[in-house]
Amino acid sequence: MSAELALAIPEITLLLLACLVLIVDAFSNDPDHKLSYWLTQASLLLTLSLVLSVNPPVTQVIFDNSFISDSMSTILKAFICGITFVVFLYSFEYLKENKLVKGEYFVLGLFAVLGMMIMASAYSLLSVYLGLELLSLSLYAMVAMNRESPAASEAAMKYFVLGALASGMLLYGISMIYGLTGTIQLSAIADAIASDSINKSFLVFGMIFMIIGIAFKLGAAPFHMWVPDVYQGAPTSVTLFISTAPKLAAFAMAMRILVDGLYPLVEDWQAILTILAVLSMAVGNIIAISQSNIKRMLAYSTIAHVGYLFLGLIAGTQAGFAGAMFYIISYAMMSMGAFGMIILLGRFNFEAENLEDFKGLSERSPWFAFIMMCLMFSMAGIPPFLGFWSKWFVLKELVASGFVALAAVAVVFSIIGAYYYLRIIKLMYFDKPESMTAIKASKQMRVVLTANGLLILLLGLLPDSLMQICIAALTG
Amino acid sequence: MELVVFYIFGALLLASAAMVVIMRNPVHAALFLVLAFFCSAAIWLLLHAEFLAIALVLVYVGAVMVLFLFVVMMLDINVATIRGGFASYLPVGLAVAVLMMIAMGLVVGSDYFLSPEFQTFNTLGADQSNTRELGMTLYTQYLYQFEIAGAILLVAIIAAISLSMSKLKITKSKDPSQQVFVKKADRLRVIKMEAEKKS
Amino acid sequence: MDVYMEQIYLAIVLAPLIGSIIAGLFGKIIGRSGAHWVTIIGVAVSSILSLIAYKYHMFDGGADYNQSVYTWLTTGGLTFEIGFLIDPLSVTMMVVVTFVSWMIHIYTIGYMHDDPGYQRFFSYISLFTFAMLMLVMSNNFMQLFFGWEAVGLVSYLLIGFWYKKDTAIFANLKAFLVNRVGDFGFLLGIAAVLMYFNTMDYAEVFANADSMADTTIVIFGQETWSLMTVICICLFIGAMGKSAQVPLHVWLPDSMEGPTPISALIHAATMVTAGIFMVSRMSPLFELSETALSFILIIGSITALFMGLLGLVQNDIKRVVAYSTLSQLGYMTVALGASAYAAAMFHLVTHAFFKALLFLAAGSVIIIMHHEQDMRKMGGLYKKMPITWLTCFIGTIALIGFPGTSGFFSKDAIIEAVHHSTIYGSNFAYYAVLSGVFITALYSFRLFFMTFHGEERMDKETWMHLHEAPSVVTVPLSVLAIPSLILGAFLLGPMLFGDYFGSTIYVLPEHDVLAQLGSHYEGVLLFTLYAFKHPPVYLAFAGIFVAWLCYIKFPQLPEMLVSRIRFIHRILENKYGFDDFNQAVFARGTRGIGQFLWKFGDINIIDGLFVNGTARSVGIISGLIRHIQSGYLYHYAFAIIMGLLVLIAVFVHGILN
Amino acid sequence: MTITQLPILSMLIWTPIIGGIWALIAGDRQEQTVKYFSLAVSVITFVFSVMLYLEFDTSVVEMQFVEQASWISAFDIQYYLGIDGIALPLILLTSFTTILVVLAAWEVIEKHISYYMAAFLILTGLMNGVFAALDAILFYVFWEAMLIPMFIIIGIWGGPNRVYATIKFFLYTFLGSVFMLVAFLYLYVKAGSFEIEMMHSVPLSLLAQQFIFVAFFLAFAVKIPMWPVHTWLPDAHVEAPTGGSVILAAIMLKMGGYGFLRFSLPITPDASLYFDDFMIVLSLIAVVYIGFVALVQEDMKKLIAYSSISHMGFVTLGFFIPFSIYANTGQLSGAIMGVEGAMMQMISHGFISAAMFLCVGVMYDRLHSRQIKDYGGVVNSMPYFAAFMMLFAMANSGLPGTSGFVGEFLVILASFQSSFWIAFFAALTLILGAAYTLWMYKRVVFGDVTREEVAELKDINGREALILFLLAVMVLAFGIYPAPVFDVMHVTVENLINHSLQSKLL
Amino acid sequence: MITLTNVLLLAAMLFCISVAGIFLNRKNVIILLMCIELMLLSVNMNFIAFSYFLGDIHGQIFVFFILTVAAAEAAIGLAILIVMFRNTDTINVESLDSMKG
Repeated sequence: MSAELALAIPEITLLLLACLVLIVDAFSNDPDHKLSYWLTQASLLLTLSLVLSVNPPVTQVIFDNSFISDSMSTILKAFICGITFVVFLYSFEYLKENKLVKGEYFVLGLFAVLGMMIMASAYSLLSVYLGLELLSLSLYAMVAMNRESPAASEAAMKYFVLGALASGMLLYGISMIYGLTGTIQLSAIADAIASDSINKSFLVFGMIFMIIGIAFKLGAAPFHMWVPDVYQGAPTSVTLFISTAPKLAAFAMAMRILVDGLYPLVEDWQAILTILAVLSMAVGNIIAISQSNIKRMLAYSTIAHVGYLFLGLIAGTQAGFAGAMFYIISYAMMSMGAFGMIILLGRFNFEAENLEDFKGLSERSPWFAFIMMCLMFSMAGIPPFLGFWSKWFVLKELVASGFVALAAVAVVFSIIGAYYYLRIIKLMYFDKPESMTAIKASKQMRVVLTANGLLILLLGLLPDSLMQICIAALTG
Repeated sequence: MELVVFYIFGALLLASAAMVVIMRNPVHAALFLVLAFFCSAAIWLLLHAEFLAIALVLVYVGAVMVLFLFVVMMLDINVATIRGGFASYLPVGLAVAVLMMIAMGLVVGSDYFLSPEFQTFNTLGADQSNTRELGMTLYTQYLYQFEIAGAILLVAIIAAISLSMSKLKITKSKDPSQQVFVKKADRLRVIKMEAEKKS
Repeated sequence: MDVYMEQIYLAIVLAPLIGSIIAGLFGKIIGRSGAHWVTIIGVAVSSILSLIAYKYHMFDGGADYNQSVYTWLTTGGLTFEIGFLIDPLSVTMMVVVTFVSWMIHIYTIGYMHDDPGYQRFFSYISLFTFAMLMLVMSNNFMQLFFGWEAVGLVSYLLIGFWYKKDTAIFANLKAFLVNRVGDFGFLLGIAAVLMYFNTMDYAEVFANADSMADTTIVIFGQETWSLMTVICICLFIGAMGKSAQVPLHVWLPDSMEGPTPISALIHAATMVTAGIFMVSRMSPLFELSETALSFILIIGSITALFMGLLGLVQNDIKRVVAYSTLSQLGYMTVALGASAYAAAMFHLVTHAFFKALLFLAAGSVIIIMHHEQDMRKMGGLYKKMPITWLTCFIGTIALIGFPGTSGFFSKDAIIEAVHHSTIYGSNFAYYAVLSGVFITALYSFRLFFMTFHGEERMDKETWMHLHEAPSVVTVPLSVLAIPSLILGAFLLGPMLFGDYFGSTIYVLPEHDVLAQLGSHYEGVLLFTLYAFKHPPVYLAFAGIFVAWLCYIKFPQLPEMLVSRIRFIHRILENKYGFDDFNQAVFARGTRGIGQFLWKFGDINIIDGLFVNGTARSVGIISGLIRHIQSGYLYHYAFAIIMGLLVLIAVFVHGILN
Repeated sequence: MTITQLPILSMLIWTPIIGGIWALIAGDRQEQTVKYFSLAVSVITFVFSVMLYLEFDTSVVEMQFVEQASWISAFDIQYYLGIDGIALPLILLTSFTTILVVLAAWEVIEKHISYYMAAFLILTGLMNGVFAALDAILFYVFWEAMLIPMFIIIGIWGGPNRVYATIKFFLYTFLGSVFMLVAFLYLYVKAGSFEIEMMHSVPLSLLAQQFIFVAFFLAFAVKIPMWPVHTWLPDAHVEAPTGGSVILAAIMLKMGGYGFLRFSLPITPDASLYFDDFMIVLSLIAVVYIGFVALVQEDMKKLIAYSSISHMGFVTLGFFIPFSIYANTGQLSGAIMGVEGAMMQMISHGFISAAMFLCVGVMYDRLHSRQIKDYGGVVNSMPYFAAFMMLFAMANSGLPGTSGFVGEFLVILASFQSSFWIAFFAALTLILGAAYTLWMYKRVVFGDVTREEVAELKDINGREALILFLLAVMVLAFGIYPAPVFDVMHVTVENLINHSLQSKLL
Repeated sequence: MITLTNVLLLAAMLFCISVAGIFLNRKNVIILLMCIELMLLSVNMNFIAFSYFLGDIHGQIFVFFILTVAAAEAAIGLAILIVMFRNTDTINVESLDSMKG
């Protein structure tokens, strides 16, 4: 038992630390909650280090086959912690600026991370579901965190209702699969299906419900409707959070369910995902063009990116999944930077969320204009930035598995997509600024954001390491 | 015999569920929901899920629905604004619902589910109880998930409080440091005035 | 001696080039006199050296020289070289070119005396000399084309020398483009040569010409053409451009917008004869295609006759000469068509001198008249400027072919040659050139009388200030007058009937009209007398007489005639409407097409419909489908349900069994 | 330690890029230093490329100066550089042009000149990379990355309608190249490697070849550009600053041609044969149609842009004529002549179009108008300028003795061996080219001064004179003695044609 | 004798009713929350049916957890509802449209 527990140490620690933060914060009356902030960051780093130290040489399954610890889970957890760390760093700036700092924010954030980690290493449908709920419930609350903002509460309500609907669907699917295979444990499900004593179309029926749950979480069309509203309505710091780490968790969920659990049905879910992917790329890229609110625009771009992420899954090979993982990780980094930039430009009760707010940024702050340019080109998938390699990777695997036509469709949409990213660069560089108000942000914010941007460039020049990691995660 | 009971409660369940949807007045809706829970609890009993049946009644009827009613009361929404029947979108909505029902019905209603592998009951003996069974599994195999459930509930509490707690400041604690570091200038202002007008 | 020849040839070519470069780039530094000195020395050098070369080849029996100077480039196993082929043909041309050019350099000192672009002008004409030499000395098609275009360039520059004059810059653009039309054909011809002979070198091409005699190629649909015909006609189109044959003649009259010296040098003596030279050079090819020869013959005769007619109605002194040039070029072309290449070359040489002379004379009149070119404002000038009068007279009689003058021999030879020729179209050509003689005489003496005789039609004080031109003008006139008068007599025998050109010019026996003439040729004197048994001489006299009647005896006669034949007169005044036609069809037409392709093709269809159209439609679609995102929770839920339904409908099957 | 042991190609790529980054960092604070620094960097780069030329062995088929290092070991994508006879001249051209561009910007660019310089230096490095890359993905990275600085250059320093132009430019070219990427990925699946040479040797079914060819076609035809995907060019040229137009015309267009030679012909020979007529027809349309269009332009830059398209028509014609020549005459000489002529056309067009754009730039800097009608009689106030421009105009209309003649001449000669009519239409450029170029020259330079602004124009200063002089030297040198260029590429081109003429069907 | 199909159909109907409720109801957010509860109920019904007919306890375990989560969900949902009501003082679903497009 203890040996088993050892593998779950990071989760356990995180849980305890979250509770600790909760208690500490309850007794602090510092308006900025600095202490809880630093504790949170510390606990994230600690968890990160634990995750890395635990990293088992071989895949191990514990807690009666409901918890798996393999290299994919390790790497995803590591990135989840790392990304959340940066996210909180940005968030803290935002919250301080907008007088929204609350202990609960960090506590919920930590619980959300816990949920993600559970999803990352869930090996039974039940733990998938519970992890998902832990994550979602925290996010619902965080979205509504700014209690003065009607938009935020509206967003929260939409997110909540639709989220509940989606998880209802997921559950229904789970129940069908459970009923048909008689188990909720993923590997057992895989075996049961592989033995094909079960009528496949019933399984597909159940699977469709589950895929809807996954697609909703990732925000793939036509289950994307919540994304723009929530991204726009939620406080930017929360949007930042939602758009980064949870995507990794959702990816993990997809991998666990579709690959670990339902791999025998691969042809079917390939077909289903193809539809969703094309829809997402179309809807995301096309609607994004006519957005004037950058948060909303990035929301649509997320939808489009999810479409590309699916391409990797559709490839249906280890390499393809690696590509998808690479994609989602690099996407998280980029979107982190992009929202960080929005936070950077924002001031007290002024959100730099309209595209016009980026006008002439190159005059106001050449450096951050440059960083933003890197991010935008990267999102558009132009070399030598990270975003190019993520697209390249999934497309390559897609072509390798013979889906050349789909790849062609994907690149066409990427051209449409390039337009609205270029538009931001155009605003920053080719237009005159409306106000020359200098950008006020703390040193650490500037440093980290710079690092974030340069990382995108650096990984664009030398993507090998990250690729190796992702490949190792799927094969090792 | 069982089947008759099942049908009765099933019909009642669907009816009350429908009423929940149709009802304009949330209070009525809530009450119909309670009814729905009762019916399903009954059906669960038929399916030998005694503990869950009771839990459903206790937890839901006892706690969740009360919470609902509480909120409804608290928000004292005047029903008039909520009034207003289903508009033109009703037929479309129903059509879709029916379509969906057909789609799902075709699947779940097929004979496949009558096949022998869905007939393997292990009916518990008199000495065993469903509750016990449940407990045994829950606290051994599902320890991990149980913990997570705990975390979820904790999150729920935190979220509920931090969202719905009214903003008035509870702690009356003062900051001594501010009192110590007070300066003269903060309290006393010396102003200069001309003694008399120069002419 | 001959060991130095190579250097000499190089020097001949490079001397003018160097002069031109110095005068062009360092004109400011070396000043006006410096400019004309350096260029004149340059041309003088090459002129004298050409004479040496001439002597070497014609008298010392020096062997033909055919060497390449350097390899321009090699590709696909083919080598393109720059090299010289010096043989009687080219060496003759060299002498003519350099000598005339030399004279004109000197003359220019006087003519351009107070022109701001003095240095530039000298640089240009020296450059022209260089280009022309490259053309005539070339030993391969590539270099020929180079020279061909280079002289075109210089002529373009010189016509537009007075770039402030709109007429001038219109004329030079026109000249260049019309020449380009010729070059277009010329280039195709070269391409054909290269394709079938796999070389650019004259010698090799001519050597293998016979083997290609009955090769055929397909151009339109299925009917096959003789390769040689295609090649020759293509090449001749080039000649038509340069040598201003109908219908590509339109640029030459306008080119008179340039300064007179270059009208003399380029548009009378040398460049325009490049076409004639080229055809003679290619005689081994042209001989193989009767079709091409007839084509040449007809084109030539048309030019000879109808362009001459235009000379009758012109009042601008230079334009009259220009039209006479056209008609004389027609004569040469006719000779070519009749395979009398030698005669063509002969006429080319003599014409170079007397036409240059005429132009310079006209020029000297023009400068004295303060750039007045209208003959109706002249008259009686012989009193004031005797030398000009005299030299102009010599030029004129040479032009009309007054027995004994050089023009007489060359022209008469052509007429006789055509008379003897048997190929298709020779009869027409014969009568054309015959009547041409009368017309030539008529307009030439019209010019002569109107300018130098009759009553003075200019206002008084102009008359007062009239005087003989300076020596820099008169000297070249005199120098040119001599060959115009006597050169023919010397060249007639050897050039036409002797072995002057040796193997350079190749004529099929059955075409060899000159041989037939030669069969009963007993010396210059008899040839002259013999001529009196033939119409041309009398026609010439008739022409002079009519001119005397119209412009000396009864000056009012012309008006009467004109009023009689108003219609024809108008046709002539409109130059048969070539210019109007070109303007309307080509100039405006191309611009119309351009506008259409641009505005409609590019802007509307490609950009408007496809490029921006796509972008716009994407934008519109985006604007539309964004409304799916209605903001209503139940719509979102509805979307999810629909998604679910569709997926189930599509992917769940095989249940109902 | 001879030059061949130096990683000279890397130096060619990274020297300017690093220099550019430095200039970026230095920023506006120290403009003067940055200017001289950039000049120095560009000169050094040029020196490197000259060393390359001196060390180049014209007798070997294999790639030279090869550098090979693992870049992305996960998919054996390599940092694999090397050049042959068709890449070398283009690299020389690139590094030469950069010097001119730097000089041209000297006093003209007021706004953020150091960023301007930086953009151009980085661009140079990337363009060298495109010509030197032997790994498809490396090539693609350079190829795409190149868009970024150009996008910025047009967008920031461009004319009034620059935003439309630059976004059009970006998306247009992006559209082309993404399909090329898919083709690469497919080829990787087939060839098992991203090395271009491996791709050359992999056998493919005709259908596959056709798809790949179309993908490549989209990429390269847009770049070069061919009718009907040319419409981005006039806009981009008109709006771009002088330097931008120069680089666009002189180098970027050549990448399309280079791509055809490096990828389309060797990788999909059978498809190239299949699409042969199609390509020839498009090329002829480019020559004639665009010639007519150029004739009626009112804006000098637009006119030159269109003339560039028309000249590029010769390049594509030369590249795709070999098949029919071979079918027609059964010998390679014509085919080689066509391809080499086309190559020469690219090189010389690099000089001429650069020169023409610089000439327009010179006038624009003085009068701030590109409209032909705003000029007239420029020669009166700027005689020296007029002389230079005359030379370049003549070169542009393909006068013998200038480099502009060589390429057209050879391509026309070659195309005649394919068909009389192809040569016929191609040769129309003799007339059209002269017409639009000289007509513009007439309206702009000749004539009497009509507007007093023109009368007050200052003649070119030393810097401009130097730039134009350098170009004039090149134009004349390669017109009078083009052999060096050809000697460099003989072996490569022959090898290429032999390769492309034999089927590689499965 | 109850068959699995009976229960599954019942659950399916319940599911459809609740889903229909979610997109038919345009006035009252609270009803939405109730519909969600109904949906979970139907899922539970499924689980219990299967666990009964498969003779497998894990289904019931799952139901147990679903009940827990559902309660938590309800709590948070209501909390959000309250916040929303404080901000917009309405719980009308149709008024939740400030963000669209």
